[in-house]
Amino acid sequence: SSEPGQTAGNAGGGTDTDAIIIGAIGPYEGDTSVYGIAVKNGIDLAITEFNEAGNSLLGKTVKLVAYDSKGDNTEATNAYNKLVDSDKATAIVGAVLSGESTAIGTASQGVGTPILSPSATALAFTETGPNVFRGCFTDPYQAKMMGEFAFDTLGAKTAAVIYDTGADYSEGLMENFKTAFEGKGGQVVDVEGYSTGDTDFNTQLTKIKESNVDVLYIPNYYKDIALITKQARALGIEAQFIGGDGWDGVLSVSDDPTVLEGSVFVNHYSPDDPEIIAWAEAYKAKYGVDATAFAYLGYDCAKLMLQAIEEAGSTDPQAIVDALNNISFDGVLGHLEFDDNGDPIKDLAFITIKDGKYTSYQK
Amino acid sequence: MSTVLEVKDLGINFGGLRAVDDFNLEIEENQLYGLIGPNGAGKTTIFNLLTGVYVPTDGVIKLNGVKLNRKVPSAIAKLGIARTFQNIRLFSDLSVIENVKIGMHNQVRYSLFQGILRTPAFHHDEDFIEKESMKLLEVFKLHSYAHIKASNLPYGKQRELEIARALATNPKLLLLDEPAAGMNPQETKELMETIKHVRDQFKISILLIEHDMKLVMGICEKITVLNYGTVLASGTPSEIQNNKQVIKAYLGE
Amino acid sequence: MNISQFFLQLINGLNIGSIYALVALGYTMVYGIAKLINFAHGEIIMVGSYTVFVCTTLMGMPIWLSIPVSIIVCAGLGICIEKVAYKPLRNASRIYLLITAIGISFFLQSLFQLIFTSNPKSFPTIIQLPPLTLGSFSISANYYLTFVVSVILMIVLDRFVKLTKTGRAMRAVSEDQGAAQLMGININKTISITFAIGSALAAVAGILYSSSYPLINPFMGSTLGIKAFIAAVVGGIGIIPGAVLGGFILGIIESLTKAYISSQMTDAIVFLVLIVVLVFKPAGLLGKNRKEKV
Amino acid sequence: MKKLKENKKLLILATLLGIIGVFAIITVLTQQGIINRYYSGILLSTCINIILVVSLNLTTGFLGQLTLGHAGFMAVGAYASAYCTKVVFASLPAIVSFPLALLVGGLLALVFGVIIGVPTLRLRGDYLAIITLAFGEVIRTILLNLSFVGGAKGYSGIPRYSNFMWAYFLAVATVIIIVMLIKSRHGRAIISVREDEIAAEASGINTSYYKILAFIFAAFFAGVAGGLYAHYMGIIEPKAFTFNKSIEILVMVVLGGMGNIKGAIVSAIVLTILPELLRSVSSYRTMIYALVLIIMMLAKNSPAFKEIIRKIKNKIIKKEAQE
Amino acid sequence: MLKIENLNVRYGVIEAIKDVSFEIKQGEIVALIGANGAGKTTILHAISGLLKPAGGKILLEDKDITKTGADKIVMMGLAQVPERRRVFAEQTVEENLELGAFTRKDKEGIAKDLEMIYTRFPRLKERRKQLAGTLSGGEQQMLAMGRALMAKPKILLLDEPSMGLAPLLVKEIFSIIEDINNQGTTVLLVEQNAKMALGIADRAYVLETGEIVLTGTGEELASSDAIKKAYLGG
Ligand SMILES: Nc1ncnc2c1ncn2[C@@H]1O[C@H](COP(=O)(O)OP(=O)(O)OP(=O)(O)O)[C@@H](O)[C@H]1O
Ligand SMILES: Nc1ncnc2c1ncn2[C@@H]1O[C@H](COP(=O)(O)OP(=O)(O)OP(=O)(O)O)[C@@H](O)[C@H]1O
Ligand SMILES: [Mg+2]
Ligand SMILES: [Mg+2]
Repeated sequence: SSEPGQTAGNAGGGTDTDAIIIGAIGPYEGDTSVYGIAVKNGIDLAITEFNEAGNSLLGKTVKLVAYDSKGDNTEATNAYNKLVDSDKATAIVGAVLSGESTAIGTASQGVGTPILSPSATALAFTETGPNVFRGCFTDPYQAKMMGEFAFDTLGAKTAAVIYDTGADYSEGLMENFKTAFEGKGGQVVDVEGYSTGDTDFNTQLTKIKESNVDVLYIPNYYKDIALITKQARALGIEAQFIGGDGWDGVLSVSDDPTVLEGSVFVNHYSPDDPEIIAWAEAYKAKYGVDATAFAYLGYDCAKLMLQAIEEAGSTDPQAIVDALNNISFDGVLGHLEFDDNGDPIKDLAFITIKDGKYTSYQK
Repeated sequence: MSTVLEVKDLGINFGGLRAVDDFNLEIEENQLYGLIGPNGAGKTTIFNLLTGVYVPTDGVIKLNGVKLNRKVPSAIAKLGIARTFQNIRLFSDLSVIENVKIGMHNQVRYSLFQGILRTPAFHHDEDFIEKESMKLLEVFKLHSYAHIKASNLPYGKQRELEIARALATNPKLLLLDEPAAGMNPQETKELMETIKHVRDQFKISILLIEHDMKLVMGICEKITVLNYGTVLASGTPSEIQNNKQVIKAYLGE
Repeated sequence: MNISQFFLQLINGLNIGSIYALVALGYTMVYGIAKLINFAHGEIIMVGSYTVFVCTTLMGMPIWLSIPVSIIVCAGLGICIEKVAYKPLRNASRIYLLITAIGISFFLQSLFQLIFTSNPKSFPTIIQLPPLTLGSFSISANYYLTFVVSVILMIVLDRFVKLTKTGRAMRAVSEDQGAAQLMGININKTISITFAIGSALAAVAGILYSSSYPLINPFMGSTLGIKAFIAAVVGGIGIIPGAVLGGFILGIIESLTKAYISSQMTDAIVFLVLIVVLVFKPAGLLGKNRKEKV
Repeated sequence: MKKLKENKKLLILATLLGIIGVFAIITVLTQQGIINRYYSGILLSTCINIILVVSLNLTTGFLGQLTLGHAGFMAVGAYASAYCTKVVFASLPAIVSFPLALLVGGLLALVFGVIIGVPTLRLRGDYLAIITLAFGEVIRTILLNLSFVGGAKGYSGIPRYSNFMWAYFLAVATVIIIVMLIKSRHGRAIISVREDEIAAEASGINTSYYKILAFIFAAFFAGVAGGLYAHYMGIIEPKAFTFNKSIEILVMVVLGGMGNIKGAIVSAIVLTILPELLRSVSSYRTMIYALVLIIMMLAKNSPAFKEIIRKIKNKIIKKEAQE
Repeated sequence: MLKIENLNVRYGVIEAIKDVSFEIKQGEIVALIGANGAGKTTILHAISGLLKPAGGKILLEDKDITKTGADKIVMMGLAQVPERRRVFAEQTVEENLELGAFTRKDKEGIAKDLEMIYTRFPRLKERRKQLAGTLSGGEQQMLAMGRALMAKPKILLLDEPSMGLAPLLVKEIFSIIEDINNQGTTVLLVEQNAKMALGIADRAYVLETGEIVLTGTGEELASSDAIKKAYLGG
């Protein structure tokens, strides 16, 4: 079961000379805990598999120590300090949200701990230091890809955006989509905001309906998307819905998947891939919940970090950072290398919802 | 002797109710003045008008020639009118002496920064406050209660503490609203002495509301009787006691 | 300005305003009597919604049955919370109660997160009435039902508190518990009834809210609770019609701000409007700013 | 009398020595590595929280006005001071620019204190609480929309000037200033507003002035705390200053006892450390925190519990008497 | 009717009432006098259940009510005019009076008593719709008295019912007390106006710092020198 917090040998937290400690930080409590727990499960799965396969890393087993941040930057910083100073973690796979990740990146200045966040998308994160990497694509990258795709492939000429003004992710995607779409020659007719936690979007959607756009870009996580899309269709908005990787999982919470038909979003993997399907089944069997992008990313980043440590041949932070810079990794989500900023160079998939299922987009 | 308080044609409405109407009053220096009248006649309301709690609908109030209309209560208190309340209002969670010290707020002048930096001015002024407060408590034989929470004092003592706090503001005119309520005749007798003593020691004028005729007739030099918001009669205690209208409306046979 | 669009936005405002009104009713009810800002109210709404979810989706109970079950569960929960966490503090300063209420609110959130995870659950469709069509507008059943229910409950509650014996006991208890006892009023019972009613209202609000926005999660109550609390204060906290008025006004201001000023700055503008309202009407729209008689 | 004064002087001396002593010990332990980055980070957060709690105690504990927007002032201070060190004073050395930035942060928060203080003079109790709550949210929403400080993405790359020394001495200064204020005629005036506004007015106290005074002091220190926080984290986001943060500070105030500075300090320390102690029970942390809150409130106010405390006290006194 | 045995009441560490015993028989008027802070109010609160005694027993019509809730005691026929009036400030005069009759069910009787109170206190009738909080002190005192009478109690506890009343009304209050007593209500009267109280009381107790120091009939005490000196200002 997915008992949060109780992970592979999390209990003691003390130093264990026989094991290499991988630290994880993320929100395991509070309203963002869905993401944090998914990431942690992914990491946990990777490390459990590694140990169960009888592998050893520099002659030692690997142990995960995961600390809750509640999504709060101070908590994340405390967790980081504890991992590094008290638990002697070799590397950190985290944090989960952009803000907390940037905070621990900042805290690592002068320490140099290798940090790899599976899910921090804000640009500022990898700017905090040369030891800081991410496994997901940045906000600008995926939004740019979607902006161009919408114009080129979907043939949209006009677009509207509805985004969460309180969420860095949502705001980042909105800005970059707008730039990309307009750069191509499209027109973003209407940009509407709402507050975190809102559930009623009728007012904004009423305005958007007036603007009669080709596509409606909804850059947020699936909780909001399920409500926005439903309300939009109820108001008679006919625009095609498009979005970012936060869409992954939307089918699991939607009470009316028909409203999602034909929507297109960016993701890290293609759902038709047999390897992905097999992985998702294993994951579900172990944790009892559907795998989302967060879980895949957590899994891949953990494996990537283990590979980097192996290649570094030591637990020296600089050696690991060097290894990360030169890595060539193949995971469930495909091939990944890092650019000079510590951002990933990897493929991105366009997914559409067809007959109530995720499928790779084909023209 | 000069006039301390001068009230001309004072009036106030509460919705449709004319609670005080055409009220006139003059109090002289060092005078002990009584204000009496049936329940709901408007006596407390007059206190509230004098102290700025209510803004009069019409009329003029002057303290030593300074017009008080539209001044806020704290400003009026600074100008020299202090009062007690019919329903006692102490700083009930604070000690007895703290209550008096708050009354002395405007008696010293050290500034915020002098206070924070603990300059000599601060120490000098605080010593003064401490001493003066204790002296005031002694007047009311409250000094042994100095560090007790005010709300734990018995009712009668609370009334006296309220008077002490009012005196702490160094007033020219002291307004007492039913100071003897809740006291037995013996205590009332002692209170009469205290009030006279306070008047003499602090050289102030006192205007008091009271339903205890022994007290009013015993110490007041002049009395005004209020009925339905207007003055029914004014005069010396003996004049008032023999006034037919007052007997009918208020005193009874 | 496009007139039909304007009306549409007005209706949008009333929709969400009705929800606020309904939640604010519960707030005001408890506040009016117990003088407690019941920060756990939003969480009781959440519990009400989850109860329906568990009854129908997990246990397969018919919907018509799950509604009274949810109301009873919430009323019972309200009474329990009062007995365990509020009653021992009856003579303490109100701020301690406020903190306990916050504690309860955190507790319920975290309990439900442990049980159901923070992953949202989709709420079953309960209301299957046709939408209301007014000329070119069509209003979904969830919305007009919420509106009607909030208005009816307002009237019923107002009458109840003003006219019934229990209601009168409630008002007496709210002013002076000691004196109320001297009238022969059982304050424990009275306060329990208050909490039961307040929490039952929360259940109703939760069900209608979740029908309109059919995703529930353990934290759904907190934003809603704060908004509704503000609505109650704007209307004049403790005043039953004030809660509903405050709810409608909050909803409409929100909607019009989003529509005609800025959907990004809505919260700032709405809150500024509220500040201005309270500066001019310090006791809320329907509250009388009575000076204490001294 | 004289003896009393001498005692007082001794007490002041002892306090000063204590303050410096604690700092010296912590510094030495840090250099020895006994206090690692983790512990010193917690110590720093504790100091920031002490400033927040003691300053909120001024309005909520002493002035008696429930404020639910303290995080708003903190946000103003955090953003203003971060903007100063990053942009305005960027060319100055840290030793100059940092204190200057903290001062600017505090002062700007103070200005907001006046802005919120003046219109709320007429309001009482829960209405005031709502206004301050709304005010906090207004600040947060505005920050979300200010792109030059990063909007929702947060303002990052703030120099990390905060360290334990700064936080410690600022916390000490805050506590001393507020204690001195409270134990002066001005402090008594503030308290009198809490006790009975009408009686305070009648005693010649300009209650409006003292309400605003308390507000701006509280706001100033919250602003300074915000500045420390910003320069500790290196990134600030509007979502760090929500209503929940205000509540968190309020909880510390109430737990320490309204109008009780010592209690406030203790509760700031306890409630900052508690969540760290609970790390091993990660998913139950909030629940335990909530239970602790409820139990503490019940214990503090239930007569039965107080009786037990009194008995223990009596026993100790008796023992001392015997010795 | 009412019997108090070895009553002890404390406020935290303060022992406010020490081993007080006394008794009131059916139909009597008993006065309780004593200086400020003697503990009179404390005793009344203990009887009516607002305070829980630390020791001793209180019997109402032979039933032990020491641990009974205040509201239950009211149901048993006891009413009180509390110190400081404690009217419901946010409710009108009439609503306050109706609350006084909360335990009663006889609509006609209630209406009749309301009229009776309005005749006794015409000022209250004049101000029926005024909020009690805005009444003058004396008007509130009338209201507190009227409210207690609305309960039609078997036994009535009065805590300084004449406080703040004009001389004419003080007489009225005492005449009311005698009238209801004649109609069968037992009365326990706490008064500072000891002279008048002793004048109508069948018996009286003198309380000093939480202890009963003297007892006798009203007349006996009124003519006692010690009493005259201590309480009558003579
Ligand atoms: N705010 C108010 N609204 C309405 N009526 C009021 C208000 N304040 C006072 N009154 C009325 O005005 C009248 C005068 O009240 P006031 O308190 O001045 O009487 P008083 O002479 O002090 O009587 P008492 O001797 O009983 O204290 C009363 O009838 C009272 O009911
Ligand atoms: N809540 C309280 N806490 C502590 N002590 C109290 C409290 N209430 C009363 N006392 C103390 O108990 C004693 C008895 O008070 P009580 O009010 O019963 O006196 P009383 O005879 O009614 O006096 P009064 O004539 O002033 O009304 C007094 O010494 C008083 O200070
Ligand atoms: Mg009066
Ligand atoms: Mg008494």
